[in-house]
Amino acid sequence: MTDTIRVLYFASVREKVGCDAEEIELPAGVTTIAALRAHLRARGGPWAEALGESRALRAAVNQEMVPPTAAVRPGDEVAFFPPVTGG
Amino acid sequence: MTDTIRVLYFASVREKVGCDAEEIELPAGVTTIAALRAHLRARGGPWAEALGESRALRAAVNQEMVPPTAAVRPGDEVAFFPPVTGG
Amino acid sequence: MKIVVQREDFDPGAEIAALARETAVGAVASFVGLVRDENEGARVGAMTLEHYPGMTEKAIRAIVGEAMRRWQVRGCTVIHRVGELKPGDRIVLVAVASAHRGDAFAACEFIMDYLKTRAPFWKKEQTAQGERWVEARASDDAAAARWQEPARKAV
Amino acid sequence: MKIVVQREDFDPGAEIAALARETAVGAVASFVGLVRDENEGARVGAMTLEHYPGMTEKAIRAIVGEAMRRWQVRGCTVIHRVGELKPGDRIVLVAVASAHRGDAFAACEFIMDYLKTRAPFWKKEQTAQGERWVEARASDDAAAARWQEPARKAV
Repeated sequence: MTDTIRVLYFASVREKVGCDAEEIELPAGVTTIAALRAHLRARGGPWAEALGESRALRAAVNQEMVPPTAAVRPGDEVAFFPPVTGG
Repeated sequence: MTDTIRVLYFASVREKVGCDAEEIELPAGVTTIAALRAHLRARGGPWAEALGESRALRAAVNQEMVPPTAAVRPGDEVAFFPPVTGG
Repeated sequence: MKIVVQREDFDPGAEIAALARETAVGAVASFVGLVRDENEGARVGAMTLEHYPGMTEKAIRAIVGEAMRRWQVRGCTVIHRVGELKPGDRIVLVAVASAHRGDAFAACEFIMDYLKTRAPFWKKEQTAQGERWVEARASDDAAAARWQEPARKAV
Repeated sequence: MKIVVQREDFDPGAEIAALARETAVGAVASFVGLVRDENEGARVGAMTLEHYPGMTEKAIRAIVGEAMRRWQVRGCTVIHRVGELKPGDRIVLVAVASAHRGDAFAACEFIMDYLKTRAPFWKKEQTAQGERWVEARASDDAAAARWQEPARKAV
């Protein structure tokens, strides 16, 4: 069993962080979307900006849209993106 | 100026009276759709049946759907028909 | 505004594409009505559509005009067939183009609901039990009544 | 149920005809979304649609499944394009077949409203002032919220 998660970024978030996907170790204590977002934001620079608290972002776990309180577990695919604008 | 009106019948009304259009003299005192319908009904036989009071019929004057109280004047085109079922 | 009553079939894709030609159009909502092979519990083998020539076009024009008064409509096509039709045949097309989808959907459904209760068409079905005139449905009156605007107070 | 995300254009007429093939279908409601040449006061020269492969299809399947739970639906096609698009290009098709028109209209509009707020697509516009990501609209959230069923009381 792996302790890593896959994190994906889309649209303006992807452009700001300059990365569309990465594998990261899930740090101890990071068990929710909100905590993961804060953890990534703490990298500073573009991360602090792209995932800034004032930004209305959406998240998905294993390709299902979820609220910030949703659980994140090792092996999950997590995505951060702005509100959708298709159709 | 003419004292006649043109009367059209459609769908089940047309079939029952066996006629799709006729010119008739507008009798004195017949000034509304309701009065015209009663006048035609008084012919008896298929007319009494097709235009029977219990039937939910619709009428048009000069190709506009109107209520039974609508006026009928010499020269008008009047139509009687069942509720519409297109679309 | 294109309003046609005809015996011939029509091409929904071509009509939608024609409405979409203007680049300010962001939305085309459309509806195609078809002859079903079953109605009120009986198998329908064929159907004849009668109409009131002259009044039909006028009535549809009035309905579309009312839709254009209520919603932002950039184009509208209504085609209704008459004559002999078989199960699976197209009967009617209503297509509405607008800048935004809310207007397109509302105007399209409004036109269909009003057409069902105000345009002079009558259907006669051929079934195994013989011919019969289709009866108007209370549900169609209810659908049209949804769009009624609140009456203005008398002064 | 046919759900496709593709770069290529599609043929609304062919998709509507395919849904109408079953003779129990009396109604096909459909919607075509197009790239407009103007948005929020700026001329749009082109647009790029990004999506989240895998999740997109899943999200649309869930939306269509919810529509089929709520209304009588006999067939449904959703096609959404991604990649580079120009003004006038088709973006999305939603087509719903049903026995009756009320179900077809409601399911079609529901799917569009939910797709607008729940399917992971993002639009970037090329305008004379440069590139910009299209911002989500409050009106789209409001449109989707109309369909929310009353919450069940906790026991």
